Amino acid sequence: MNFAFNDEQREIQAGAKRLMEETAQLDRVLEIAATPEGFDRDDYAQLAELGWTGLHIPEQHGGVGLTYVELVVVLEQMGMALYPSPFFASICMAASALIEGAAAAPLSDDNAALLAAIAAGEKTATLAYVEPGGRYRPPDVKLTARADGGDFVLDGTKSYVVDGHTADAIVVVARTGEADGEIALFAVPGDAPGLTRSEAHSVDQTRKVATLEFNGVRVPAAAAIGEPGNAWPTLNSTMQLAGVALAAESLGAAQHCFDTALAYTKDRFQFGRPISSFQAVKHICADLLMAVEQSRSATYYAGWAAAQQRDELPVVGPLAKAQVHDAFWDAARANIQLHGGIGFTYEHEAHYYYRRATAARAMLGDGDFNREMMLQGLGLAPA
Amino acid sequence: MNFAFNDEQREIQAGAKRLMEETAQLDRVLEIAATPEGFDRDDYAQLAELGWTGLHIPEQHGGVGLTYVELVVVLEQMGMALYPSPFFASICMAASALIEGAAAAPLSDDNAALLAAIAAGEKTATLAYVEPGGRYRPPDVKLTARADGGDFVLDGTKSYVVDGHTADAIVVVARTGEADGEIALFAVPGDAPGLTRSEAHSVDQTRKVATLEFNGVRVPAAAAIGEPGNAWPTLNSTMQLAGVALAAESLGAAQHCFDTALAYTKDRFQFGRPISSFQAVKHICADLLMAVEQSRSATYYAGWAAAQQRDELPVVGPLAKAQVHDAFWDAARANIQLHGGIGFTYEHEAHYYYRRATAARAMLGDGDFNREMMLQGLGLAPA
Amino acid sequence: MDLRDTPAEAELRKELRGWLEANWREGMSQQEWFAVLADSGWAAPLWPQEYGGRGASASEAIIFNQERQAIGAEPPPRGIGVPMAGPTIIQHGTEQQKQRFLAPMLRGEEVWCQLFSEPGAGSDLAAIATKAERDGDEWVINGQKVWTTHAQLARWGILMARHDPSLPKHQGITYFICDMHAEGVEIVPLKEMTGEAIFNEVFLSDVRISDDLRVGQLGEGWKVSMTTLANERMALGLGGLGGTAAGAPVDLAEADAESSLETMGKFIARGPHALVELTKRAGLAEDPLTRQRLAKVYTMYEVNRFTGYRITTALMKGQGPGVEASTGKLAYNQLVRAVADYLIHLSGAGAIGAPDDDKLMKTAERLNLVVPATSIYGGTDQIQRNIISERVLGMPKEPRGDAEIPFSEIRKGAA
Amino acid sequence: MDLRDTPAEAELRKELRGWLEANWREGMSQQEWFAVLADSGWAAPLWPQEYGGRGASASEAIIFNQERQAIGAEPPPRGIGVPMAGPTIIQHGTEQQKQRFLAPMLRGEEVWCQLFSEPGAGSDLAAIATKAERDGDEWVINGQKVWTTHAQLARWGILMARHDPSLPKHQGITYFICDMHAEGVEIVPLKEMTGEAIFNEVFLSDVRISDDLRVGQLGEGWKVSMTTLANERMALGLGGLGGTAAGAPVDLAEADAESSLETMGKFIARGPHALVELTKRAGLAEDPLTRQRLAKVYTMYEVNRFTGYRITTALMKGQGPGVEASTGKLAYNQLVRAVADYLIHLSGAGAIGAPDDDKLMKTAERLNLVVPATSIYGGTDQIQRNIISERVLGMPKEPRGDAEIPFSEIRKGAA
Repeated sequence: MNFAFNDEQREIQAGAKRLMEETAQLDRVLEIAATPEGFDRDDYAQLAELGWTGLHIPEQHGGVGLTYVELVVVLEQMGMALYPSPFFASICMAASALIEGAAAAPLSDDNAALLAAIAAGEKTATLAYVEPGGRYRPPDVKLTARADGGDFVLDGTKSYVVDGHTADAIVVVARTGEADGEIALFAVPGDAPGLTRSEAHSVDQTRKVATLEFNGVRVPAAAAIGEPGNAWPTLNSTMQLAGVALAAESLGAAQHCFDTALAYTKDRFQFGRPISSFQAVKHICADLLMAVEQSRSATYYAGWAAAQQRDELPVVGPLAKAQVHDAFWDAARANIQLHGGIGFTYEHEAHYYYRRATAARAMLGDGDFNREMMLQGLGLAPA
Repeated sequence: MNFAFNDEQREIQAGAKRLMEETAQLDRVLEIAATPEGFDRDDYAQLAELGWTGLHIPEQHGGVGLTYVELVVVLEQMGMALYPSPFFASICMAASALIEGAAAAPLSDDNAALLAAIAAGEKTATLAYVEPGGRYRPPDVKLTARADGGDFVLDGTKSYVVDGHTADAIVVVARTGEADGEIALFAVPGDAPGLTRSEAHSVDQTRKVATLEFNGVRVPAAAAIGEPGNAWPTLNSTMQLAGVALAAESLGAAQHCFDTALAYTKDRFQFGRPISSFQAVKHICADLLMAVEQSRSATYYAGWAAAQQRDELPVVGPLAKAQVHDAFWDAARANIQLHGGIGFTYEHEAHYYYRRATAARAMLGDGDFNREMMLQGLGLAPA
Repeated sequence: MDLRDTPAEAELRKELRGWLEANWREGMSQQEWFAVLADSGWAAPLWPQEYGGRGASASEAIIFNQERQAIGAEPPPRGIGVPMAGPTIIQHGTEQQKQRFLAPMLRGEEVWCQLFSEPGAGSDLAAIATKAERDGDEWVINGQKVWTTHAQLARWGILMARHDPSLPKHQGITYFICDMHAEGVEIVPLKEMTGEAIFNEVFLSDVRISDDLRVGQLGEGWKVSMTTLANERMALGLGGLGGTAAGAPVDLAEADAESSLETMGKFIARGPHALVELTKRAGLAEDPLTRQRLAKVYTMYEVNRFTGYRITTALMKGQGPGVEASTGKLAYNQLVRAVADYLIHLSGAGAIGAPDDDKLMKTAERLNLVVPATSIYGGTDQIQRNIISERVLGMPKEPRGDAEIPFSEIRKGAA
Repeated sequence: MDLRDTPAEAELRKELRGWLEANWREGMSQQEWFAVLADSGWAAPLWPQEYGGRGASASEAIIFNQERQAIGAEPPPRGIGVPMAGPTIIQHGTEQQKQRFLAPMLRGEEVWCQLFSEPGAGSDLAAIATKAERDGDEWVINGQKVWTTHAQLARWGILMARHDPSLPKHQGITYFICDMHAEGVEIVPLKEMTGEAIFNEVFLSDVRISDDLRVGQLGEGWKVSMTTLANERMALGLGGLGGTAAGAPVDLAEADAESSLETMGKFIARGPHALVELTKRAGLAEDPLTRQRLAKVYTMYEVNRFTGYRITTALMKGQGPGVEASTGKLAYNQLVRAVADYLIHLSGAGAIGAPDDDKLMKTAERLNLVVPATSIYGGTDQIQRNIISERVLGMPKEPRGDAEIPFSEIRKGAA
């Protein structure tokens, strides 16, 4: 038994840490995040060169064929730096949807080519699920896919599509019938006629989201991932995998908040003592350590389940999503509080992490939602 | 506006404090609680002499005709001392049921006589609602009242009937039909044929509860309080009033826990300092002060609503029940924790308060239940 | 115990309502209204008449305020002048200072700001390092202040400065009134995490202050500042205890308020009914988890309201507020955090980024970004708990090494 | 990262399973089994062979333990001997002490108890006042100890006593092995709030201890005790990290366990699946509020399990446990509190008093009465947070006035 990273994983970790030190210092992160695209294409090409865009994608689909554990390793470092990149959207949402879909029904040539292009970092993609005012539940999918000849015609709106304004392809969640589970996934080109994309406001300034309007967007049947009308299981496992990925990012961000706060308490003197010598501060830090370390355990285990222990994923995926985001939230809040006034200024980095914590907690469903999903994963059906 | 006690109320408060000092020191409380009856009949006679058994009972029913506020004043002092007495059961549950019932339909002569006897302290009574494994919701009332000639025949079991093994009369909640609301209240003599009563185990050693078995207990129609089959509103407002009374007792108990803990932290030295000088201890105490004072505000306001502002009672009654018992629970826990090892011994008084907190929190429904009731009181119907 | 008016109160209420209806009219300018209030003494009813107050009882002041709100008349000049600087000058200032400063303060003609906090003196306010050096009849001030509200608008500032660093920290401080138009006063807006700049940094470079503008004796600055801060805590604590207008229409106009702090204050002032209404609109009124959350926040509002009645009662009786008032700021912070979290809950995925046209989500977003400030400004939650435990509960101060040595020898770390 | 056995581990597991199946049989007496374990070195696999251990790797020890549990064989002698007193004697004892005490400890022939805490020395363990006065080759011990488990069964106790009150508190302490059968040792059961007497008070009146039974040098008692306490914290922390037998039958036999502490340990060891099962039985599996509570407790169990894998991995690699292990006791306490609260929730009105025939409610009641102890014994939660912040996070100790003055001059308050 070895619940620690192996040599290869540690090497990837060291590489990711190095890359973040070189390319993701906060001022550069903010500069990139302020551009219309919200990421740097050369940086993304570098990720592809390192093989990270194909890390968990099977070799037959053009990937490196490693596991979700390696992905978790990279994501944790990215989250620590609030690294602005379509990596999460493209690799951890869209590619996962294609891989999961391939398990349900063979990928069409177009979709296989898309997955290979994602793996190679040549294209970026994303997943469009939630809709205005909606939540991550089957009845909230209102965007319709109407069969028309051999094609499907899509109508509706998607919100908070991560990096959706720049993605070369959108995996869109659509409804094919009235019943809750009548769901389909289609891969739609970003420049499809009838698709209007606009960057939307996000409280998180280091991750872009977009609103996508589908007005009679026509896609061939070959755009479907899995079986149209029956793609709920594919979407479900994609969401579980995406939850683990987001947890990994947020674990890194939470760790960063904690480390920063702890260091500051040792430097900051009040009443002639470092504030780290006050019990109130010490006890907050001890509790944060526990929360962050528990989050680490949950995330790594969920990564392992995603890689090797798939029957546990429906439980530990949502578990990790909920646990880590509670801890990240606490750490981001405490980071500001322990900094005092300076932590509330715009110039200080603390608020960028708090913003990320706010958005990441809501993204893919909040704690209540993920805990409910976890119980359903345990086989406990709701009323 | 005067949200403070008036002179008369302060006098009652001082009297109650004095009586508790004289008759309710902890060793005597435990002695009395260990007797089979669980209370001292001379003590109870003294309450009657002071007029407290009739405090909030209208003069036309033999009471003193004061308000719920005066009752709250007395109960707070009783709770502080864990005073063992059928006062809560008889005055705050049974008498309230009769008074509330009288508002729905005139009391029968028997019931009017019972209420007068309760007011005079000549008889004790109680309310029997919850059943084995049940909760405080309409469908959980399974004890049946079958009309038979002019009589009703009662069959079923009641649990956790406060001072039910000694009460001269039992106000019992019974079901007259299948629908949720088809509920009746009957005043049943404690020695009615077919009624078997036995003291039941309670974690709270200073308040007795009993299990009551009704096997074909026959009562005349005149035993009914309010209109049989239509007594849900009477039961509902009785429960709200009882909740305020229990909150008042528990407020006193919570205050006592806090005071005791605070005093101990000033006496106990560790690391060459009183432990009250440690921030961890100070901050726990500051938070407890806030919780206890907020509970005081809620309880007093609920008492005022019970007395004068009846339209707010369905909201602030359950609000006070939930708020105070959360605070009492925290205070009872913290009291043990701040005492350290000694607080965990049987000889120390802390556990008696913790036991009371455990039982009182569950009695009349827990926090979740009362918060739900509160929303219904606000007119927000559940799904 | 009776929350209704006594006959005397009802009489007074009628009279004051009459006065208000006669003197206030919709559409009058703020300046006009302030003048009416100042002339009548209602701008600061509790102040002595000789300084422009009414010498009124607390009871009168409270009823006046209730009636003023009831008819929708604007409050007297806010900011730190009347509530904080004024009482300090009345208690510690010279007669000359009272004559010079109080009247324009009451009329809102001169705005005041507070020059206390410094980068190195936050929780530990007595650690201020701004220097005051004597030069004849004047003082020369050098240093940096932060978290100053309304610095640009202010004509005067109340200032704590260190006149002697060789004295123990609390003893070397003197309290001044600083002319914000004086040479050497530089005001730099301080952008907060909300993206707004409610606060300012104030740089003081060789600013000259006449000794006439010293408040209290040399070295009494800490003691004088206690008056200011006690009034501040009271104001912050009472802020959350306003009447709750159950059933008031919920149009969420506060989402458009100029600053997030204002948004917060206005939203909280609506009371818990607004949350009930918004829960219905979000379609979550039947969701059991939402109901529990709602009930918990509702309870916080209500216990604060009830506690407010206890405090008001004490004030109306002319007593100081009791222990229940000491936790006011902590309770308010707890409430606003819970409200922000609840609105985030109602927003669902909308918490990622509030659409401009959704005022509920917009309010949620603004509150969420501003609440971290509440547990910091005016003394962190940790400092509040220290104050409560030491001053109210009589728990001993922690042993400390900085109180009795010269200020200059105390260890100082990061700003 | 791979939670499955490596080929070498699988091989070892097979071998150890074989040994266990050959050596353990259902129905053998505890004494026989302890002898087998001691003879083979498996009673304390990590100890050196010369002292009766196996000198095994952590990996071997862990796999042995897993396989032992899997076939249902009893554990080696528990109590404080093997886990706490043994390692302390091995690290700090004389050769003579090792030869005398370790073998019977491993065979379970001699039970050990711990004589550390005193009424005036709880969180502040170094405040012990029990006196050790030298008399020739002997020491004369006088004082009172509390919270001693198994004192009646114990043949030996590890004892901290003060040999010189004129020295600063940490320097005047010496560590002894105390003969529990010696004259002057009086054991009084201490009734706890559960109504049981798991612990004892031990009164020591002129108890004579030969200087041979001193562990470590004069004045080194505090240092020696650190070895004991580090082993205790490890044991308490790891206690909650056992394997979770998902799907194990839930018969709630632990409601009948002798002590509430045992009830707690056994119930927690069943893992979260038991809660799922009980939720169904209580008819609350579809209640949304219950579901959220359940999911939260379930999560606590699972994160502890996952953290356990991290610790096990570190131990199997022969590394010391990392930071994740330091919060083990705090996490365990958090878990048991949550479990007790959850069972109370499931009990409904049954929390008023569990009927004798309802094992769920009975378990709830026992757990509820014993959980307040968990955040006190072995160091309160507050002390745990101090230890974590100071030793793991490198945060400075608080300034203190008691560490450098003679023990006799330190202020002492209520016991």
